[in-house]
Amino acid sequence: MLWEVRIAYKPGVQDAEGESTLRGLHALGFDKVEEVKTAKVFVIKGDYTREEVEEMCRRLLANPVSQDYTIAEVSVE
Amino acid sequence: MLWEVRIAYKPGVQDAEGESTLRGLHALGFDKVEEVKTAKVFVIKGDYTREEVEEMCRRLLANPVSQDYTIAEVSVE
Amino acid sequence: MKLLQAKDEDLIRLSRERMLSLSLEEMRRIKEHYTKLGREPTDLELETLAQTWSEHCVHKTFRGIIDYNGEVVDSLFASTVARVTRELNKAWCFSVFKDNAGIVDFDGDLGVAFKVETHNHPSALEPFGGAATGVGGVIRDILGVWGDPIANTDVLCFGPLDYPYEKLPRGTKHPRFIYSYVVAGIGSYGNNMGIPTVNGAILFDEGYVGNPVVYCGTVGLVRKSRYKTRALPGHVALLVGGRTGRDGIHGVTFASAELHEESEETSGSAVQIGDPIMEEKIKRGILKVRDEGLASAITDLGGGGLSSAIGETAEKSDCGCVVHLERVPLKHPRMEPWEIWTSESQERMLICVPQENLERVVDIFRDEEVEATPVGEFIPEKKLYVYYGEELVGELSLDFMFRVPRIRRKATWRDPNLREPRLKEPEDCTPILLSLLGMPNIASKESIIRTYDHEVKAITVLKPLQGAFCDGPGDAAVLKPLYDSWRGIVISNGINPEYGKIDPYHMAASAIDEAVRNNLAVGGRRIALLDNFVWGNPEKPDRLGGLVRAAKACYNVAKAYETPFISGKDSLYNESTLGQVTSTILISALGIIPDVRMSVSMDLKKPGNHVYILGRTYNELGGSHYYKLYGHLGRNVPRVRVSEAKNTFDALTRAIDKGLVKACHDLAEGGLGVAAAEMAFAGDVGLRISLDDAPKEEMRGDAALFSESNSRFLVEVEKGMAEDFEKVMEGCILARVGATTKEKKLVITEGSKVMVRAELSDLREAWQRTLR
Amino acid sequence: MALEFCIFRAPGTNCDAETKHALEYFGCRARVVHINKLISGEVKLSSFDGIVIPGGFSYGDHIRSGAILGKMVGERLKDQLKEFSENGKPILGICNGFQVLVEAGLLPAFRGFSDVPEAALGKNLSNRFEDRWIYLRNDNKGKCVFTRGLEILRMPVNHGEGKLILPQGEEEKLYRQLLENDQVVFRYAKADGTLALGEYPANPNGSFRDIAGICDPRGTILGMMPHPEKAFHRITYPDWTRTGLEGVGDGYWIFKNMVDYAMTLI
Ligand SMILES: Nc1ncnc2c1ncn2[C@@H]1O[C@H](COP(=O)(O)OP(=O)(O)O)[C@@H](O)[C@H]1O
Ligand SMILES: [Mg+2]
Repeated sequence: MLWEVRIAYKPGVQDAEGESTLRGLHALGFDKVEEVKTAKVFVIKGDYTREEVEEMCRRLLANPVSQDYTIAEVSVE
Repeated sequence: MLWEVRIAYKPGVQDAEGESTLRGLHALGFDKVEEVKTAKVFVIKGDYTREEVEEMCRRLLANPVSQDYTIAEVSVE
Repeated sequence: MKLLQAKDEDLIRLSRERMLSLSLEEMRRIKEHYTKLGREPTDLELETLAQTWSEHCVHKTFRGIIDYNGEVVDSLFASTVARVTRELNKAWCFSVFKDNAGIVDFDGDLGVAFKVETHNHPSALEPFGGAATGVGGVIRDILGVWGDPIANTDVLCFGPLDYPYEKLPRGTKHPRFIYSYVVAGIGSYGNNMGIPTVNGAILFDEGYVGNPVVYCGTVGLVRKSRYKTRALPGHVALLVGGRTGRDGIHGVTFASAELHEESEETSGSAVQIGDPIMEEKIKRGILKVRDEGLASAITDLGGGGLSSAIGETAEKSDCGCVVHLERVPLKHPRMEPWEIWTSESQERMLICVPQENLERVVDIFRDEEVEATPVGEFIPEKKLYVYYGEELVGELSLDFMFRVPRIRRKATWRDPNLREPRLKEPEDCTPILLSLLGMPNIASKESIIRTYDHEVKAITVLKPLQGAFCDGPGDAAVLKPLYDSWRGIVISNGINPEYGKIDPYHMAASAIDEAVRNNLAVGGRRIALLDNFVWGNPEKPDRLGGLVRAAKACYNVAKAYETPFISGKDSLYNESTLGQVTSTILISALGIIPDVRMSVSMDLKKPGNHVYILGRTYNELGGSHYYKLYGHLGRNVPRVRVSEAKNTFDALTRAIDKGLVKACHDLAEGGLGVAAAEMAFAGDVGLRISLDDAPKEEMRGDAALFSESNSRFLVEVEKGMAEDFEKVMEGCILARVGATTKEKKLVITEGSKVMVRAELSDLREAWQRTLR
Repeated sequence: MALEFCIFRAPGTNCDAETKHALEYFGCRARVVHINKLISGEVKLSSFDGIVIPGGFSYGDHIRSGAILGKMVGERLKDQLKEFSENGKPILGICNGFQVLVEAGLLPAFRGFSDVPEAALGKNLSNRFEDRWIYLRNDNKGKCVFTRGLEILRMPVNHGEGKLILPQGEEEKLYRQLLENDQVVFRYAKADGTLALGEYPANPNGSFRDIAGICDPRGTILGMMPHPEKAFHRITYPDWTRTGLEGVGDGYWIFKNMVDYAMTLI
């Protein structure tokens, strides 16, 4: 099975990388960009249930205090 | 408009973070995980066309030697 | 706010609901004040008072009145820590206790500033961000004395990494999670800002599962002639740095309360990630403003945000301030005025600037891509007028604000009535030594240390890892901050929470001894200290009793060692659903060395040299790692014998200055056995030691080998120099106990009995394996 | 007349002070210039005799290490840099500076400056930032103006993304090209000068063919991950208490060569 976990900062928590990317895009002339937010994706291959993947998030991949995570099952290409 | 750019390593390029996440999951007892791949997502808000976002990828967001990118338009929530 | 009519229950409820962490007495005091004024307080005023009177900001406990076992302690701070400094009255103490960091003389117009902070609660909830902003915060303390931050230290305490998941209460993160993200957070901030992390320690104990401890310290260089700390009426209050957001609201009051199951949900606003690059830019701007002499005062925005920064600056400058909150650049639209006023968003500083320099200062920050916004103006009247647009949202008299009610607390101390265990005398101590080397508190921290940049700036001349393979555990870091001078700064620390479980007095005494001897071991002297208490809820008499004992030891030992305290911090209320934190005191030491080329590393240098032990070994295995290995605590905790120790210390410095010391390592966790092993494998030089001549109390060989008695060193002396060395050391307790050897083995004997015989490679492997 | 060098800086650059010290040690002038001043044209590169892009975390190393500054340099200063380099003036990129040069298309620059990166400096195999002293072997045959006469050098690496990557499938071809052009400069080695052969920690990041530094086909642009400015004086060596303080540090020679070479141009 292939799971996709996506982790992003909760709204209101500073996303410094998003801010510098915005800065970089502006410097290259893309000055109509209003905002950039970043997220990280882990694609996890393994025979696990959604609950178990959720546990991976809680125990290693994400911090529920500052981050939101979403889990999606993706079809194996 | 809201664009979502996803940057991942090209197949064959080592994903050090994915590998160390794999080790981390194994250490926690998730030993059926076979592989972890990582990707980075930039959610870009701005009035641009897909071609222009593609240009952002070429000019800044991805390094064509090691990374692939995909672009998706997301509906504004 | 409806306060004037409020009954006691209402006051208590209000304090709790608004997360003010104010006691009933304090709420009453506020009510009384506003009754006199004949009006209700605004929410901004109430929040301001809560911040200003919080444990975190004013150290109520340390400055309060304590009934301790029948004795009345009138301000623990004044009667212990500060008293040492006052009585020693050292001319080289340039600024102590009163500012963001302590400052001592260094070289000519240059001074060194040093500050260590804790960031425990934020690190429990968001370990990466909590640790990172801990580093960011203490760096701003240095910027807040116009210092150029040049080095960081970090001392971290976690629960055991193998703690069972099932035992974790809801809302508590696993020690391993906390450990890896804290370490990453510390590294990320220091590395990104280009400040080397040169010294630290990592400890593990069950008592840190619910409440990890994260100490972050920063050393900076100050130009004494540019140390400006007084704003004048008419000067502009300039807010510099990142934007103000809803993050970090109530951080201070959060730090002044216990952690509980819901902390995860309720304190989300206290969580921040930090932006080291922003702080790097601010730093550049500040140093330029300093060097051009453009400002009159500076302070960081830490706990309490603008409210504390402006309030304290006005108070210190004997003036007041008119503030316009609508001018503050915001991250989130529609923030309430009180939120803007008390937000603890990271990477912000307050700079006070005379009108005529304002444009230049704003330009300097613009060049660094940093926003600098005039938000207020200082006035002669000692009051704060806080406006939001036309509306006066707060009017506070500084006299009331800073006349903090003194609390009175009860403290008791009872001897825990521990017993010495009876261990069977081992035939062979080799396996024990190998196990000790692998214990998490002793084991190599190399895998962590290397993720911190300790080279950046090219000033670290004695590094955390030393020896033939650059992997031995150094005692202290030596910095050479100036290109045109050999004068150096020596940074070390001392911490041993295990001893506190027996008696906090001896924990504190031993921590001072350890910090000092680590510093001396590399060649440091003229040592200044920082104290950092991490304790449980001081409203509980038993917690407070231990704290009082620890503080008393600080006075006794530091006074005798002539090492003044220059700054410090206490973090109380470290309690969680798992109970109180292991009471912990960290002592950080800042020494100088006149010529860094004289500094001594801990690795043995070559075969054929003499090895001496300095100091006497006592039968003091209480709290030792040897006992811990077998699950015991014991009773005979190491003492500090100040006059014996002082003798040894002074003589050691003389010997180092004469170039007689080839290698020196202090004896600490694991005692003589561990220190000998570390010196040998770090130098890749064999070592043979006989316990027979070592100065010691009557005791078994295994006890002598692993006792952790204070004030001891192992020293390597060049073959032909024995006589010179012994002459310099005259009057000290010492003995020649061994020699370095070609054969790459550690051999320790007592009489005809071989206690330890091990290959250096096996010892090294045992030490490195645990945390690799 | 004293030579004058330009040291770039951007938000997050943090090795500029020690780099400046290294250059000034030779009696040169060294000016640390903010990238904004270069882009705005307030400061022109043509008046300088050499450029160093020092280490640090420009723009937080966000997106990829050196990417944002790299693109700013590559897109906004390209003409000036082209002219600078065509005049044979030396450009040195250290650590983050190397990453910047690669992202900017100034290295490896097989056929001159390129618009898209022709290589990448990926995450260390360990997935960690690493601070350690390593050995380098100078494998350049003489084209690189920074390393003439040098053999084995010791200095620290301090980075999290230093693994050289060449385009998949073309590695061997491009590698041969690097060799033919004499563009390979430093490789990670052991103390005796034998190659690390990918072995950790001698090769601290898993870099392709142990490569730690490359130059452009002219030999006047050098990018390297290790930090010569941190091995400039013996006192910063990690084991000087054993090996003594005689002589200068190995990093000294790289700056000396740069200065000596720049001298020949005036
Ligand atoms: N968290 C850390 N950060 C930086 N340096 C550390 C850390 N932990 C340990 N060190 C360094 O490693 C060396 C050995 O540490 P430790 O084993 O705790 O020594 P000691 O027994 O002398 O206290 C010291 O130089 C110390 O500064
Ligand atoms: Mg020590």
